Amino acid sequence: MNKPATVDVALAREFGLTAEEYGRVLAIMGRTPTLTELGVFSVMWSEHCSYKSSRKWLRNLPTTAPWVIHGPGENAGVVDIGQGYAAIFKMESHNHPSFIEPYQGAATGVGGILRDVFTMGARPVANLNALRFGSPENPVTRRIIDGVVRGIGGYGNCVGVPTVGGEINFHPAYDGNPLVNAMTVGIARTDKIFLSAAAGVGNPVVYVGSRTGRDGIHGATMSSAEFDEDALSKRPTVQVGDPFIEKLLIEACLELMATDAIVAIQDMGAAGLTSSSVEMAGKGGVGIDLDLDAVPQREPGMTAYEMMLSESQERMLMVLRPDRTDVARRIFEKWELDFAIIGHLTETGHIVVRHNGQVEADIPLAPLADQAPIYDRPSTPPVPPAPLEPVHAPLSLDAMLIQLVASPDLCSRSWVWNQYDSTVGGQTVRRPGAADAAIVRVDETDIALAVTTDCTPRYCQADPKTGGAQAVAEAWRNITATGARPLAVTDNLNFANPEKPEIMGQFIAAIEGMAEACTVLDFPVVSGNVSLYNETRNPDGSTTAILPTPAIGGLGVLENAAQAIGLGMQDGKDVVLVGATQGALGQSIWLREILGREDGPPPQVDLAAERRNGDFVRTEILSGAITACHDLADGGILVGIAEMVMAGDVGCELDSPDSGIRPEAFWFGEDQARYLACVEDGAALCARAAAAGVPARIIARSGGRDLILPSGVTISIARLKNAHETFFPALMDAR
Amino acid sequence: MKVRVTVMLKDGVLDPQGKAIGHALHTLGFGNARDVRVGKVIELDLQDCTAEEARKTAEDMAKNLLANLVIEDYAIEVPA
Amino acid sequence: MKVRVTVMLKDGVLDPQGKAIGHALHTLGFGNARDVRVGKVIELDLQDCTAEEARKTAEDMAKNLLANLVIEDYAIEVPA
Amino acid sequence: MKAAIVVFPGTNRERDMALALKRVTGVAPRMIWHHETDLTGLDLVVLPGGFSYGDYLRCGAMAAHSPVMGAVRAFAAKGGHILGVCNGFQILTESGLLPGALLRNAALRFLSQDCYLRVENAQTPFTRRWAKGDVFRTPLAHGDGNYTADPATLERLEGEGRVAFRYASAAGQVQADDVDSNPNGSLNSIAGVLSENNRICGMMPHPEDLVDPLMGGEDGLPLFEGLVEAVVR
Ligand SMILES: Nc1ncnc2c1ncn2[C@@H]1O[C@H](COP(=O)(O)OP(=O)(O)O)[C@@H](O)[C@H]1O
Ligand SMILES: [Mg+2]
Repeated sequence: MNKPATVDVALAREFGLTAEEYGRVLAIMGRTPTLTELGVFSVMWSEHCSYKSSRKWLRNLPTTAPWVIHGPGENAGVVDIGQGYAAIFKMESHNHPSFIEPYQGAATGVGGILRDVFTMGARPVANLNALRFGSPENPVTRRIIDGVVRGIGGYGNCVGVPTVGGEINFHPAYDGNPLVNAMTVGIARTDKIFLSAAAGVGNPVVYVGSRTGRDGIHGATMSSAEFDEDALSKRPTVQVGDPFIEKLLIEACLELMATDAIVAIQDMGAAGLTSSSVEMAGKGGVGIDLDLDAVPQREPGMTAYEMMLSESQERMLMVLRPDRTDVARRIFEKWELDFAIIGHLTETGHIVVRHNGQVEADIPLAPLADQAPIYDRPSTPPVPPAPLEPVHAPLSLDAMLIQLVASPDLCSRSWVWNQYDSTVGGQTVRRPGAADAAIVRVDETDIALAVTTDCTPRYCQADPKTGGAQAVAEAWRNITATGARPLAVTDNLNFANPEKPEIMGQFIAAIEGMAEACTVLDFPVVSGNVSLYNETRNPDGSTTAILPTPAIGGLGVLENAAQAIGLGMQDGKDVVLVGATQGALGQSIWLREILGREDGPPPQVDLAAERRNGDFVRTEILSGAITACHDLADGGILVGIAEMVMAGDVGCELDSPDSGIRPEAFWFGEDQARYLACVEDGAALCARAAAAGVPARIIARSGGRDLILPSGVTISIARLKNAHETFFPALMDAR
Repeated sequence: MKVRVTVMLKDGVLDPQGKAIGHALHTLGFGNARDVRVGKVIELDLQDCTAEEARKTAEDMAKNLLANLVIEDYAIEVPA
Repeated sequence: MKVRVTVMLKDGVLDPQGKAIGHALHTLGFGNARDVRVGKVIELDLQDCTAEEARKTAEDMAKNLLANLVIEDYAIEVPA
Repeated sequence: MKAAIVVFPGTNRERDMALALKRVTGVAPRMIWHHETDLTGLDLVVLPGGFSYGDYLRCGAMAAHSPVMGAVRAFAAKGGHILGVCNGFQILTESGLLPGALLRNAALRFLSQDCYLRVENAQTPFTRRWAKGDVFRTPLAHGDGNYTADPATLERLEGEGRVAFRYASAAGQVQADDVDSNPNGSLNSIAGVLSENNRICGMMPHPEDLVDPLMGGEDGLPLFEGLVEAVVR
């Protein structure tokens, strides 16, 4: 690579450091840093690694509960799921790489999040994702979807971790900046969890996995910068994933973890060797000496700078007990993976990097961490949306329903999930589309996990605080609707440029809403990721920001997997609507798809009602009264009913609402805290609901092969499905 | 006019396939194989055009569709 | 000694990938593309051998591993 | 029944297969690392699904040269029972133990969905629990399951009753050019084939993933129950 020889403030700026930040570097070092040192500072102090714009606000999220074993701060969050097992999970973004090279960007996103989870000792058992694409009319969108879906499948299918759920939205705000958020859930014994804090002066530092090449140098700083036309010329930073090696790495690491050889372990993610070595030593309060000559290299002639910043995939760094290095070496040789002792822990408190007999970097670790910049960036509070003027339905109920179930945000995702292996592992109790959350049994137990990803960006755009709370509430509801008890969340906060006060205002408000919801619902945040600067610079100099998108990954547990229920309509049941209906049409899908408008306030989130209604529904599921359940979200009651009908292949006849609400508002309003439930005896359920202070009413009777509207108009299941299934194949496989 | 477009990963870009094949060749006793790289080859027939036009068209095809220039290079052959 | 092994589906074996690319080329305006076929190319370096030995070794590699003769043909090039 | 599952680097459905085998035998099957070559005392060897060697080059091509495959060949020559599922089927064709080959799915995409199989020959250790013409549901998950063989081979397979399973509609209709019932485009809708002695069976779908009501059904169970009966001594 072609790099200028002199390290100065100009070069620092090119590396993403401000003049003020470079001043701090000089003060810490007491001299001009070497190129490698500057590289280390620039990646460690990048937004991606240091969370400098977000850290102050992330502290407002609740992170504890009696079942939380490790909250944020470790590679992934850890919660106790009973019988001596823990679930370990996290979500992470690969937005910028997925725009530049959709296949590899998405694939390496999956690879990266898997490593965060198995590095803690967990066998990965489920992958999910949260995807946002630009307008379907934009020709680029199709290419990006194709690559992202192939990439997620290509990696997840090969490593043999089932992809069991996710979500997809379309909006022109993502035209130049799609979002690819990947989540992994793993299982470990609670007494076999591995952490990253290094310990034991003299202990060997061991590198395992793939060799280091010149991949993705400065990926971490790139993901902290806005996009412009130059982004495409940054292409050589694209990393190629090797899921085959990842699979071997998972097996080798788990085999080694069954011994007592490991003192500390961390994957090499963004900023590769730099962040892993700095963080491990920093957390352990020790120093670390690295000898780069020992690093397995894929290409000749790599410099220290390149090796320290390389983001080559499928690599891990470990500190081992010295008397166990041979055991470890044998395991990695069996799996035909590189294994190299590349350094040792010291008592200096410095990271010292040697290459070709020369000291290329010598940085005190404490100030590198402690003096990392934290910003309290200026913010302006979001403007509350104006109330929605009265609106009227231009079409008949059945025509609107058909249009909605066929729309990009509500249509079937089967074209997508049919490319993901959702059954490998033999533990998938509910596959995508079968329940509001996917259900995966824990091997050798009756326990099952319920997992989901959720966010409604258009609500967040209109009112970030309500949107933040809604995302958490929806994840909680999705888990509840299967019968599982929600335990904790991971999040992926995708926002635009935090240096703009209105974006910072969105960020702060969304966190406030999330924090309230997590608190009331006992649903703490145990891990997460922040992705900022998600905006595109247009040729005319203006910028397009993404919608604020705080994606939530939720996890819940069922003591007995057999108690999990799905959302498919069952024959001969009463269908009960649980929760109050006001007919909130602001920011609804109906408003957007039928009237072409995106305005008004999002539906209110009443957290006390969420809790009350959800706890009631869960109790009734576990008692066996409710036998199928679907939470209400996008599209409201009628879309929810249609989804149950299609999933169960059983029709139903709807009652007249006689609610005093206009029909379109009743049927398509998106009021929160609501569920549809199939029960044998609807009246009895409603009576129990009344006693619990939960609004409930019978809304339909199931049976037959049609959805029959109160007007008597009949819609066949075949017609619904035909509308529902068309969008993706028509967009993607157009010949 | 027959045209052949060969698409290979750029130098420096990890080639997981090539690596795995190299490894397999070694175990099969081909110990002297080095630097195994795998690519795609697309052969086609271009109607009604000269060799020069064919080369030019193939170039356009490679840039537009056949190669992913983010990670791949291409080469064009028009057999005489 | 550089060697290049090209592996193509046999004539008569349906090549959906070639068909799909042919179709995409037509949509992109390359209406004169015909008979698109897609194959693999494996490039490698054979140490310490003559061109003739290299060809012979590559032949062995192709038969043993690189091509599946049930569905594929191979061709070997040893650039001078 | 003493069963073993071969594990290659990149194999990933060995756990699923172990669950299914344990379900019918009551004991966990032996796991065999691809370097091992001792198969003595075994009644059944299973090559499970996955991405051996990343499915690089061609699915199953590199695994077919693993040391264990020499032993598997000898086991076959002695009349041993072998089941290859998905990647295992691909390995069996690559190593010449079963005829034909698996091409990319016709739609050029990985497919993960349920399919229906029609039993074409019920006189085998793998199919004896069914009757000819029975239809059962099973998941499939593969990118290269499009079965092909040259005309002579095909004629022999069909003539000798060596097509074990065909993709079909839920009602048992077989129609090779219908993507709904024959999703990967296989020749003659072939989903599974047999060796001459009917002791080796290769199939693309995953009956081992449907042996438990909790996971959605037990439609795949008869295959494993039949094997236990057939090889019990
Ligand atoms: N990208 C994806 N990958 C896998 N499954 C997906 C994806 N997007 C959506 N799904 C699945 O499709 C179903 C419907 O998703 P969604 O409409 O977001 O449900 P809900 O609104 O009930 O949360 C769920 O089972 C979900 O897991
Ligand atoms: Mg959801």
